[in-house]
Amino acid sequence: MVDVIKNTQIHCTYGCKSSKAVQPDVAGKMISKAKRPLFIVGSQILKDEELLKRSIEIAKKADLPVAATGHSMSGLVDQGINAKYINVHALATYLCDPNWTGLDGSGQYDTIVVLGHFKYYIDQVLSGLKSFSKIKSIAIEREYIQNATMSFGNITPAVHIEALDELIDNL
Amino acid sequence: MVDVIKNTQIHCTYGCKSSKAVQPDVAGKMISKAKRPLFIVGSQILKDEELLKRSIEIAKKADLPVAATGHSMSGLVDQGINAKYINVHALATYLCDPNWTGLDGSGQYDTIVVLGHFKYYIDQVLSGLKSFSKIKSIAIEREYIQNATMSFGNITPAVHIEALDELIDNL
Amino acid sequence: MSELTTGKFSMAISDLENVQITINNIVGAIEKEADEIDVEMGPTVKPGVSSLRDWDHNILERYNPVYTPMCDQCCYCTFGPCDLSGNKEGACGIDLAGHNAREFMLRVITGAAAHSGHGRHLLHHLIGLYGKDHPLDVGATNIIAPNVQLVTGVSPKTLGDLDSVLSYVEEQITQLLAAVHVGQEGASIDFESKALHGGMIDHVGMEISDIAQISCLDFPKSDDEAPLADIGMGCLDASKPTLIVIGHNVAAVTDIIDYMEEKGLNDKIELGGLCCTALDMTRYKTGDRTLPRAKVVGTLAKELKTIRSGIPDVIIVDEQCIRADVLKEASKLMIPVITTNDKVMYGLKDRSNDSIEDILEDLTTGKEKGALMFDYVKLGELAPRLTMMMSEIRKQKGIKALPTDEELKELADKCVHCLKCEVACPNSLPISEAMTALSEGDLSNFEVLHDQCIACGRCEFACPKDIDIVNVIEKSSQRVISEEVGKVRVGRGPISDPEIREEGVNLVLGTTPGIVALVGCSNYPDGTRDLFTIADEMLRRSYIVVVSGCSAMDLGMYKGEDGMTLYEKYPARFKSGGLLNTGSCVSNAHITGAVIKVASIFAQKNISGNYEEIADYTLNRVGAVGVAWGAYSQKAASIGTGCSRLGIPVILGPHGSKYRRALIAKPYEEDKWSVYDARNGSKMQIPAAPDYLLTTAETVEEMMPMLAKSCIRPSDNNMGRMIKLTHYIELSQKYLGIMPEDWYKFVRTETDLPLAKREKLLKILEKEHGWEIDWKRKKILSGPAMKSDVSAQPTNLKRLCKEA
Amino acid sequence: MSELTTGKFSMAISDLENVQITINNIVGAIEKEADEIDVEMGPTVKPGVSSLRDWDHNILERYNPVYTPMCDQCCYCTFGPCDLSGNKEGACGIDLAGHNAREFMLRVITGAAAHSGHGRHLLHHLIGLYGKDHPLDVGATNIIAPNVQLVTGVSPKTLGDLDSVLSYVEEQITQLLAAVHVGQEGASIDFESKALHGGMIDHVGMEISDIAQISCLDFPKSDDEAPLADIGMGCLDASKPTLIVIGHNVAAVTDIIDYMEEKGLNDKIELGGLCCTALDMTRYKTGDRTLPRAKVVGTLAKELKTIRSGIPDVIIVDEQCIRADVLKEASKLMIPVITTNDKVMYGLKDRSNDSIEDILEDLTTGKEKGALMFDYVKLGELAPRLTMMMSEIRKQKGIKALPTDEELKELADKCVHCLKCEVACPNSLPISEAMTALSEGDLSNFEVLHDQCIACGRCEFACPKDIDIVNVIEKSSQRVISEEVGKVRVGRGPISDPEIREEGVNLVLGTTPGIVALVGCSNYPDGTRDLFTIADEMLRRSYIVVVSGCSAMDLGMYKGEDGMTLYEKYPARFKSGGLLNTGSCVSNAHITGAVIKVASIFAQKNISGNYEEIADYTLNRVGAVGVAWGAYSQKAASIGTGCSRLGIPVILGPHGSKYRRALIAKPYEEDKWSVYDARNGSKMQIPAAPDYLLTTAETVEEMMPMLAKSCIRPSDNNMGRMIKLTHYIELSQKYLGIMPEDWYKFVRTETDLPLAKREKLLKILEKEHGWEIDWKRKKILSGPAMKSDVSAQPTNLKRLCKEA
Repeated sequence: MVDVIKNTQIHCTYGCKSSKAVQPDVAGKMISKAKRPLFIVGSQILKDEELLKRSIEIAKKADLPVAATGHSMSGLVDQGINAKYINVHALATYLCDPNWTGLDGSGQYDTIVVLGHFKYYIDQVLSGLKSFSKIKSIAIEREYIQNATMSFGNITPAVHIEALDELIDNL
Repeated sequence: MVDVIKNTQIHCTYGCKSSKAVQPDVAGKMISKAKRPLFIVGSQILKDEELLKRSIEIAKKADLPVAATGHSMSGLVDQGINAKYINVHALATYLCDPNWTGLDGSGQYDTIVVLGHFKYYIDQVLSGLKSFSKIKSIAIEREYIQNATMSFGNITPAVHIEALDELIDNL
Repeated sequence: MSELTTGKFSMAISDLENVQITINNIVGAIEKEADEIDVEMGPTVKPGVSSLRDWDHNILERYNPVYTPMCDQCCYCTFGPCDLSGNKEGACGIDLAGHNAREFMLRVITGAAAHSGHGRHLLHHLIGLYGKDHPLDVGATNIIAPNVQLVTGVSPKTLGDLDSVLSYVEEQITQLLAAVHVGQEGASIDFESKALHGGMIDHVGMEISDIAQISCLDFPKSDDEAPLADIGMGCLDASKPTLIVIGHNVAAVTDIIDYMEEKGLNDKIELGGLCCTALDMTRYKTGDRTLPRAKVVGTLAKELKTIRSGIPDVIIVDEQCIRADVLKEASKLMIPVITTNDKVMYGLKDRSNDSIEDILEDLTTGKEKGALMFDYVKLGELAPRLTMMMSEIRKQKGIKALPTDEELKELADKCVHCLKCEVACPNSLPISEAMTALSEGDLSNFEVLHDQCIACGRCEFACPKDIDIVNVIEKSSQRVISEEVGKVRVGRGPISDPEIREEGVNLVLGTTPGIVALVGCSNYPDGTRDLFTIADEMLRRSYIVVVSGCSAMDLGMYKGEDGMTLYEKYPARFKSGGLLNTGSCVSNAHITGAVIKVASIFAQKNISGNYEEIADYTLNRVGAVGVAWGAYSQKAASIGTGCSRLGIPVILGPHGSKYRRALIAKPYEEDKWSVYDARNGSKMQIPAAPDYLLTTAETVEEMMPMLAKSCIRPSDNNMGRMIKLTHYIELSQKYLGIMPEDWYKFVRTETDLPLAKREKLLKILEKEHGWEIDWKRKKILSGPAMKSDVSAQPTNLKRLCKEA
Repeated sequence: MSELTTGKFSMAISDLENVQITINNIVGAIEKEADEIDVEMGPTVKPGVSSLRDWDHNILERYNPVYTPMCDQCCYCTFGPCDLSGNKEGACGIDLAGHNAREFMLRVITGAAAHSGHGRHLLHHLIGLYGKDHPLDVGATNIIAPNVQLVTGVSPKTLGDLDSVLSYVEEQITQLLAAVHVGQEGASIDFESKALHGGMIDHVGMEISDIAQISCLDFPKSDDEAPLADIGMGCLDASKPTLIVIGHNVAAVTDIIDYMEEKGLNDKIELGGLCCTALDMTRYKTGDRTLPRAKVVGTLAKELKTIRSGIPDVIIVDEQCIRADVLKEASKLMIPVITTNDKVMYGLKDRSNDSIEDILEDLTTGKEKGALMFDYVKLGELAPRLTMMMSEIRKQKGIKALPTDEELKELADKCVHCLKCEVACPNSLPISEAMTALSEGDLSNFEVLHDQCIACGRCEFACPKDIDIVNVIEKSSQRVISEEVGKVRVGRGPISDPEIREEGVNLVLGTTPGIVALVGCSNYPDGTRDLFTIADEMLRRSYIVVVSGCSAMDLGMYKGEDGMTLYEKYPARFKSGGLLNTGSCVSNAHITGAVIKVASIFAQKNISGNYEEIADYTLNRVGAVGVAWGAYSQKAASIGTGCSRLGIPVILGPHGSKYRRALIAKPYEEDKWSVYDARNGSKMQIPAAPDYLLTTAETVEEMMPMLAKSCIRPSDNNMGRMIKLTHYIELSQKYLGIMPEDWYKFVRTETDLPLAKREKLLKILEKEHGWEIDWKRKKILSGPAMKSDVSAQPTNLKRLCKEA
């Protein structure tokens, strides 16, 4: 098993409440079990083909609707997944609104999974969700995302890919 | 063994660097091993006779010089220990000064042990030491002191007394 | 042009023939004129941010800035958050020391802005009512505004004169706030200088606020026999319709008092106040020593408790020190809230232009939870009428506030003793134990906690069982609360010139052992009673005790064994053994004002624009010490920092460490403890006291000897030093059980020694410190580090020395 | 009294016979006079904190404050730290939303204070040199100060007129800072209103700063052919003695330039600047289009790199955006630092009153690391002379800065690839990989990082091997740096009235697709080149691109395929396809100024004290959007927030999320997307654009279609809508690979559709959205939610409606 939960403590910079470090197998199972999940994929997936591939695979295998933020959409079109472009800051706003019916009109989400974002940006965006919503967030980035509910730690790109593969196995 | 390291995470309120939770036996051994230790005893020991007793016992058994802060001195006079009154805020200032020669003129300290303080006050005082000195601080309070180098967690008064006894056994 | 003054003037046109005038220059001309009128003008008239920097660096050389960060990161800009732990640099290059100095400075100017923002509001309001030419009158003094004059060189005579001084204050605050911006100051020492500047400016802002209201609202004017007011939660008559006012700015309330008086409602409505508005309500129209119209409920710490009691029928808030959840809490109990100041608006609809009837309709039906009202005349009528109506309505609806006895027991039984409340409690109060006792029917633990609890409510958010812990404390303490009935002296305003003239010499020579100013807020480490203990002890020892704001209130809550409050027992005069309440938070300026006046009146120093010299005089010769035992607010940081620059040491309670920065000297750095003798520029050793300018103490007991030591000054004559040393030694023995270690360092000659103990002390000096004693004449032959020379003129400033 | 104006006036004494004058009233009278002179005065002349609250609540109803806290606790007062996570309340009763609104407000007023504090310094300096009566002249305009006039009703004519406006600004900032104090505002919505007030005030402060310096220092005055200046680290001639100036306030530097010119040193000394002082140095004395005397090195992101290069022989700093470690870093390389402003003093000795020779002695011998100098005439001589001397000395001493090639390799080999640097890096840059490549002799990774790296230095503090990573990046990128030679248009100042007259109609009808203002700092997510990409794209599409400050600099660093910078390629005129640099950070006021002038000149709206109406006009009719892609500072937050209140949407780069608060609307809340038609007060549906007032974008690619959409306004005519929609669709397809989901929502009629795609789009409308199409006439029969009616007068304000 790959260890992805190291180096979490030193980044406790946002105050009292920090995300729980999570291993890929557990993250995978949690994603599978979510009732109304949303996969939020950022534009950093375009910087690494392996990452892009995994993103698509996760969406497909777990049948996750995808919120394509930034310009990640340009890598996700015509890939046979249910992806829609949305600005991530706006998305987080809507996610805090119980009246929002989601990208597909079927209602608010209960779990979000984030991948492919700038660390600092997704951390900020999630800080809003952490404080003003009850949505569970699972960060499967290669950096520790303190404001997620659960997060991988700080790992190398190579370990990250390995971890995502393990996660996919557990979907 | 008494568990004194629970409830540490939720008090990570001072930023990036938090104290390490420590068990009483380990703390005891560390105190014994210190080259130039100082036992900083606050006035809260006067609120509980059991605590006062343990304070004196620790000072005696480990032969620790005592900085009696607040009005703790009134409980420490004529107890056969080497205690001197000093204001804890001033003390912390001197502790950050490499030129200070200590309460006895023999030079700066390397390890301090704190007991009997208001949680918030000692946490502040230690935040200065944490940032501006290399002195190691061991908090054996019944509250988790985030800015110490090592600290007990948040425990009940009864468990605290038990823990101090265990610490004393390990001196 | 001789008629030109800074106030109103009439021009004889003939004088001005053939003169071209540019408006801005007229104003300039007048300022110059003012300068000329004054005999002498010091070097720093309206000092800028750097003008007094040399003085700051001078005192900071001895009094080291000590940082105890609240957080080891910075999150000011989008480079961050930056981890500065271990004094690392952040992305902009600032290190933890620099950032903390900046953080402290920001607290200081926030406090200064609160006071001067208050002053601006008040001044605008009062000028609107009384005109710019309304004369300033604060009692028997030639120095109406010592802080204003010291800093700006202006001797204001009218309300209008305060306007430009306030603009100066606002300019300085803006300059200081600018320096908070990322990429400005890089050196902590210069952030310190800026903080000191902000503190100084704060006293100007406070002074303006208070002299404006004293002059217009018939407050006591330097009155040493101001009346007494009722204080305490217990003094509210809950059977009457109750109107509660919370905040710091009396502007909105005067119209209510007037309306009630006019309509004969004084006996029909209970009018109570929390925080400084309460104090200023008692000052309103008591210049003639008639009894105050309003009752004082207490400080910020009583706000939540007062609301939770359900007693208020209407709440008015103005500004400062108001709990942010007043509207939320009040609404739960159907208490309408009226906001009256743009600093606190709670999102409420502005009803200033609506008819009173419409507003009454909306509030009594609960359609609106409150209203924003800037029209104070309208408010004057609205508030009392609404109170009468709400009282009826709330009675009819049977609004239930605190739990019943049964419910109380149930709540206690619900407790699972997880300790989360205690961890959340800012004072780590033993709630869990008290719950156990309560379950067994014993209220006493909670009765004790009631005094220690500041009713912040953090425990309730922490409780996994949703126990309303504040309610539990309050309900359990009903007996104690009903006995909270005390007296507070109505704020007297400034110290008069005759008082200074009488007492100045005693202070400078030390024969009056010192001034102890108990100021600041109600965030006490161990309950409000501590204040009584301090004042009682120091008054018995003939110190002058000056109080203001929250401290003035809490001090009045306790009675001695004789059943009297200290206010009833000690004279309100500025003299040895006097207990003076200057007034509300902004009245703190009269305490520094008194010190400035000592230099002016007793020592005949010019004070106009002469800050450095006066501060130097204070530091070296005036034995005054401030105590902000319950300091919580940024205003307290600001007031204290103003004292630091002026050379007055201040001790804070342990919570004060959370201001992040103290100024602490090192007695062991012996070269730091000398000054010049202004007579000839020679160096002279001085005692290491005060050994801080801003510090904290752990307990009241620890602070007692600190207070005595802090009043020791180089200028003490032998009698003075003897008196001060006696108190230092006695207080140390009484509260710490020991002789102070350093007592001998303050001895210059045998006559400095306490008479009763002289022989014994001489023996110790000989034996333990190796001093030579002539036992026959009982004289010290050698040993002291300092000489005794009452005519020496100690100063930190070389420029003031004759041969320099 | 007809001669009374707000400016200079001469009184004929005979006119005044038998008149009693109270000085303060004269000033009052003049203000009134000013009011009367203006044809019309709006309802909010010098608005207080709550005066525009209704407008704020109006826009906040649609544009929700969105909080993304940087920290879930509060540490303002000594009750704290309080855990507010999960929106809990702290000890004072404030919750996380309230606290974050307050935190944001504090950032805004910090920025506003920085600008207006700068303005105060500058104004004081310039009045000292040129007098209060010096006329304001900013070029061809009747509205010299649109922001000042809009907010305060004052039309300033002289330097002196700016003085009282600045006092108003300082009063407002103090009032807002007061509200930061604990126990003040309890509702986040009213902190929002206060933040918006602070943002508005900021534009007044900025405007004052810039029009003062334009009027006095021979800057270009609304010049659409201002010259070009050299920019880039590569343009410094390291062989010459080099004097580098860092900061934002040109006051201190003008004397240096004058001295150098007078002594013929222009060719002998390399004078370069970093940050806005650099920009303003290039504006100095270029009003006649002569070439600038100074070179621009770059933004804040180049400060550490410039120092580390060892090239500067002397560094002068003034204020704002200066790394806090300049003195520390410079000292290591024997570069003396001169501070010149009380906002940044670095603890250095004040040498203002010392002789130049003494100072030269102390600095050249290294006895002092730097000096504080407030005497700018002295500085003018000191700095160039010191530069010449230090150049010699530093050469002789063989000061070594960057590592040699060998050392570089050694440094790379030392790396243990622990990733700590990457974790510390604000942009998570792949340093570890680059080290590996470097070890193998490949510099290219670091060359790429050089553009992305903001040289903050956090990595170096994190490195367990003490590798000077910034030096490694810089040394590795010497080739790239040497090629950093670009051109930047010298700041032109305001947009002239003729330009507005010409372009206003196109903007309001949409036929010029929009104004894109690229402003703010250099904290880019992915390097400086992004700015070029944005501007290039938008200019090709005939948007007006306006730039200022850091953005203006970085934009000039890149060349297109034709080898030209965009400045060289596009006209500097306010017209479709124009690229305008207004100037430095304070010149941002000219961008809002231009928008205000559109309302004034094109729509003939009164602007004096008429804020709400103009903001409403802007929001509904002027297709302008701000981009602060590298926003890092509190000033950027403040500028952006001023835009928010004025109805101009602003997009920040992803780092901007760390300002903690955005204003984001919900397009799915359909009831929020309607306004009144001022012709009759009826409601009209409007497109959901802009759908934010302040938000962030993840990447430049994402932002491109956002920009186009953000310029869509209800007032677009069909041609205008068609043009805007075309760009929206094309940019979405180009950068996201898809048609935007909501494109059809902006279609009111077939003529709104892009001509080239009309048929195809009509088909989609029919098929996917169920619209009815008359295929014969190619007309839409039903479907659109909105009507197309160019004569409609969309407004959010009921009071402006005729039948309201």
